[in-house]
Amino acid sequence: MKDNILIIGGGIAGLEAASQLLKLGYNPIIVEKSDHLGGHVADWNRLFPDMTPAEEVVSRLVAETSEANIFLNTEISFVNKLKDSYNIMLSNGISVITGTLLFATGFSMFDASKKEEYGYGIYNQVMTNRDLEHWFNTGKDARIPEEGPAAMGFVHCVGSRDEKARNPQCSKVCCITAVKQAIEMKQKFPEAMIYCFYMDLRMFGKKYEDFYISAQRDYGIRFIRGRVSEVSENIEGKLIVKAEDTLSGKPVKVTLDLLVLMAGIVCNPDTCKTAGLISLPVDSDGFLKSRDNIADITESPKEGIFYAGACTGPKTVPETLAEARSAALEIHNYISRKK
Amino acid sequence: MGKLYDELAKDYRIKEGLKTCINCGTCTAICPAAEFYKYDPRKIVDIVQSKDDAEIEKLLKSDVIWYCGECMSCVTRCPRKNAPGLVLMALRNLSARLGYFVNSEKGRQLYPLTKTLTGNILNYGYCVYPDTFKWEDHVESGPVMKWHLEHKEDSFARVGANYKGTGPGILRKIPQESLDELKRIFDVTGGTERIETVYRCSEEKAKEMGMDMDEYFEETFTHISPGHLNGEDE
Amino acid sequence: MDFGFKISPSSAVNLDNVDLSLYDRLAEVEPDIRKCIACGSCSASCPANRFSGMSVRKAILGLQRGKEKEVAKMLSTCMLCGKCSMVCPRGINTRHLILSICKFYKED
Amino acid sequence: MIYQGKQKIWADYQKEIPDDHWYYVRSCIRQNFFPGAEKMFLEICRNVLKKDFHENENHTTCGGIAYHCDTIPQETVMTIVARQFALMTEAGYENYVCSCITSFGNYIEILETWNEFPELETKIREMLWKACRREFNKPKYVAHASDLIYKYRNLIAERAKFRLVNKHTGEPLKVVEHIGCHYSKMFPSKGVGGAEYPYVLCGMIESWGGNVIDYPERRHCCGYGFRQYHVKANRGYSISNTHKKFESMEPYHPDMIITNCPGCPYFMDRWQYAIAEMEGKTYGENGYGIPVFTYEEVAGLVLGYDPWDLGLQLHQVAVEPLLDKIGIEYDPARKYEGVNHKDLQRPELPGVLRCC
Repeated sequence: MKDNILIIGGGIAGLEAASQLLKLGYNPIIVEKSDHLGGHVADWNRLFPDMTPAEEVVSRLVAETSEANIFLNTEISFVNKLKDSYNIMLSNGISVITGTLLFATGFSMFDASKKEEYGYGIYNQVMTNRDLEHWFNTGKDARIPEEGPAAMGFVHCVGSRDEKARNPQCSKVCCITAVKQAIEMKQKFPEAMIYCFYMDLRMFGKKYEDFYISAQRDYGIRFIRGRVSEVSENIEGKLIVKAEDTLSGKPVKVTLDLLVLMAGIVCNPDTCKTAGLISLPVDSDGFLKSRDNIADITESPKEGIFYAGACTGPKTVPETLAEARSAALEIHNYISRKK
Repeated sequence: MGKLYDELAKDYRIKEGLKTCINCGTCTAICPAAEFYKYDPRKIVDIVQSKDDAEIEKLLKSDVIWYCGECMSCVTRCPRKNAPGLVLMALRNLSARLGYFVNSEKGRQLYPLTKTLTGNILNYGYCVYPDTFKWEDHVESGPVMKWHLEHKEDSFARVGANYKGTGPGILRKIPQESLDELKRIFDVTGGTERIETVYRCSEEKAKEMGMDMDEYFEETFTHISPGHLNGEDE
Repeated sequence: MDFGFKISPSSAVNLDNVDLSLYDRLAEVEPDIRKCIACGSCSASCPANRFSGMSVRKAILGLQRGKEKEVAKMLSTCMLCGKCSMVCPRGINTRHLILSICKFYKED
Repeated sequence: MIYQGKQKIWADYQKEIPDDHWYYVRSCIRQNFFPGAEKMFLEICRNVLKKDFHENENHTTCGGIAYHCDTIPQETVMTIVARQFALMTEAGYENYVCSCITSFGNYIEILETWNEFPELETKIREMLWKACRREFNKPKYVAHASDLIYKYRNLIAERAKFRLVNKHTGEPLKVVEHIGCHYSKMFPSKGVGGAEYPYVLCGMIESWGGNVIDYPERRHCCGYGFRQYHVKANRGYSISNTHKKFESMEPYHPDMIITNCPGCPYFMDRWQYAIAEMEGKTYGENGYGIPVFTYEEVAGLVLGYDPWDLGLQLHQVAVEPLLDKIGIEYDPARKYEGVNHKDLQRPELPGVLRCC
């Protein structure tokens, strides 16, 4: 009989791991709390740096995992530790006995309304990176007029690198996402004046710097080095954004028609809840704690429990996919060793 | 690392107000002083953070640490939980203690401030008091205020104040034994010593500038050299 | 009435009021001006910097913030030695750029 | 503007304010410039709502202004505050309410600092004992007086004779609220509604029938800046900041301004006069200014107290156009009279700002 492997989370990490585990001859069971597969990536439109449609990535993974057992709209109700395995009760009444669990629970996006001074949910013309992707996908959002905004801005580090927001960590992908979205907006609305308010631009990945150079040179996107301090609304409903232009050491303000907040990546609270069922430790950054943050990122300190993707920290799509493959291999080695 | 930095580090306002600064500028962006003075609180915090004693000494002797209005708007916004306003207060405190304040025009204003405010506290028990609030020094308070001060006994009585009266109430006379307690608090906590330091350094500076103390008061209270505010050449 | 003090103008750079038409025309000829990442290598290596405050980084920023006059004044202290071109990590031909800036902003 | 978004934030910052038995301390600035406000506060709390508010003649300034003008060391202001707490303790109270925002910020900052550095509290206790032979308990609750009027706002509305409504048009008055910086900017959780969208005054305005205006520079400081006003040479800072606020609120044509800070009504009132004299510019209708009130004065007005009993004659900006809008009756002839109709003459009229 094929070994059961319970995968918590049907985002790209869970799907990629399931696809690999199928190929290795196992029986992956995916438990997904929402009604669709693909997680956050399914809500996205295009992916940096090659503008790959997100839908392509998700549909390939879904096709590759058609043989897996997948439960949508399902959560883990409770877990009983048996001698060498776990008996896991799902919210749909099914119980699964497995020696191996893979956390692919991903992340939550920071709730941008918690940065009160930016007025998300209060000022009409403030949106998040996710809202903008939604608009790229559907074309529906009252905040973006047909002729486009005359001037708009992107605020980096919203709920990232922010002790007040209880997330001192860098979310890693927002810098490049802002540059990507700024370019996309400029492509749609070439006349728009587009500003990015940043503290540092962390262009760490493959071709990211090229992307940034292109945003500057080819698209004329204006980068202001200063963290946005305050957003307010004027009588015409336009936004007034205040920051320091730290390169000149002067306060700077600008009136905008649209402001996009680059909401950061925080640990999914449901992850912590599920991790609590089996007493998995949480690291000081709020994400799940690996056995070792360099050599063993995909292994938990508990035997038989593995991680893939953003449940251990902010990751890009290719990093998540690579980690999911790595986790599948770790699981394979673990099960082979036990037999 | 430097002696001045070590002195600053003992101040609870530095312990509270300066963890690590990332130079993001959220403080300067909304700072009322940065908007009108040639002033950038971020840079000041960065200098203190550098622990460079030579630079800190320059700060302590400069006008720039006296521009802050202590509104603390910066505190709300700092993503690293710093309080630039508290850092400025610690710098001013050290500048006053070491007598460095007399080296700058804005620093020298500590003399009229100390004389008026600590005088009001020790003599009357209030920070602001009608008998020492001269309309001529506050012409912008307008003709109604002038009228009010000219008829202050009657005007205060009209709105039910207990001006100079016994017992509780608005502007009551604070009993002498309470004023004596305030004086002893000043003696015990370094308040009196601070007043003496400010007076001594100011008197030396006045002598150097060839003024008596009344002239020095007037000069420091009213004189504005061009160059502090935005849009002015030095 | 003179109260002995006055209402001061704001020091805030108001980006709404910055006219960038000339800058945009300059950028058509010198597209690399937009590539500056404000690293400061140019200012650090500039032999005029310590005497006059000359800085290509600040000049570029100044143009983006509508401070043409200050920039023109600053650039008059440049000796065109070209050291900044050698150190620019973004490969901007700063020497050429300075000449173009002078040409463009002289016309006005 | 999405009102529900603000409501969500307000829900996060509600304080459990004790209902009764308060030890009350006064404000230096308000006693000097808006004495009627404090009188009204005790009148409402004691006589209208029958609450217990104790005042002790021996309390003094908290030293906050001197501290923020950098003229006294931190230990001095802390020990003055410790003495105030000792007076409260001796009087048998645990709830402490102050009239002043600078004081409120001062008390909260000191208590928070002691929490973080208990050795400093010990040192201050020793200093207080040495200087005054007094001991103290820390208050169980520190409130600002506006927190209490906020808490009682609906009780006041039930007894109100007037509402913040234009009687000619039936429209709610457009009200600007201005919160003192030291109310919640340092410790957002200590203020009703937090630091970005404080609700303490909005709640009163809504309860009493007005409409709150949110304008771009709403959160900005009034421009007091302590030493930036107390030294004449620095007043350019002060007036420039106030000027910026008025320029920002001007397009909304506010009918009135309500503040909860001692300095703010002084500056927003007086600087309108100075701006008019310096630049010829006025912000109200027909050459008048926008009247600026303390929250107690407004509470007094809606409860039907005589404007001159409230001390509104001490405002530089004339309040009469607003009283007419609401329909509050007043006797112009009695505006500047003393007790028992004593003739105190009248203030001069300003050159530019229209006054009554």
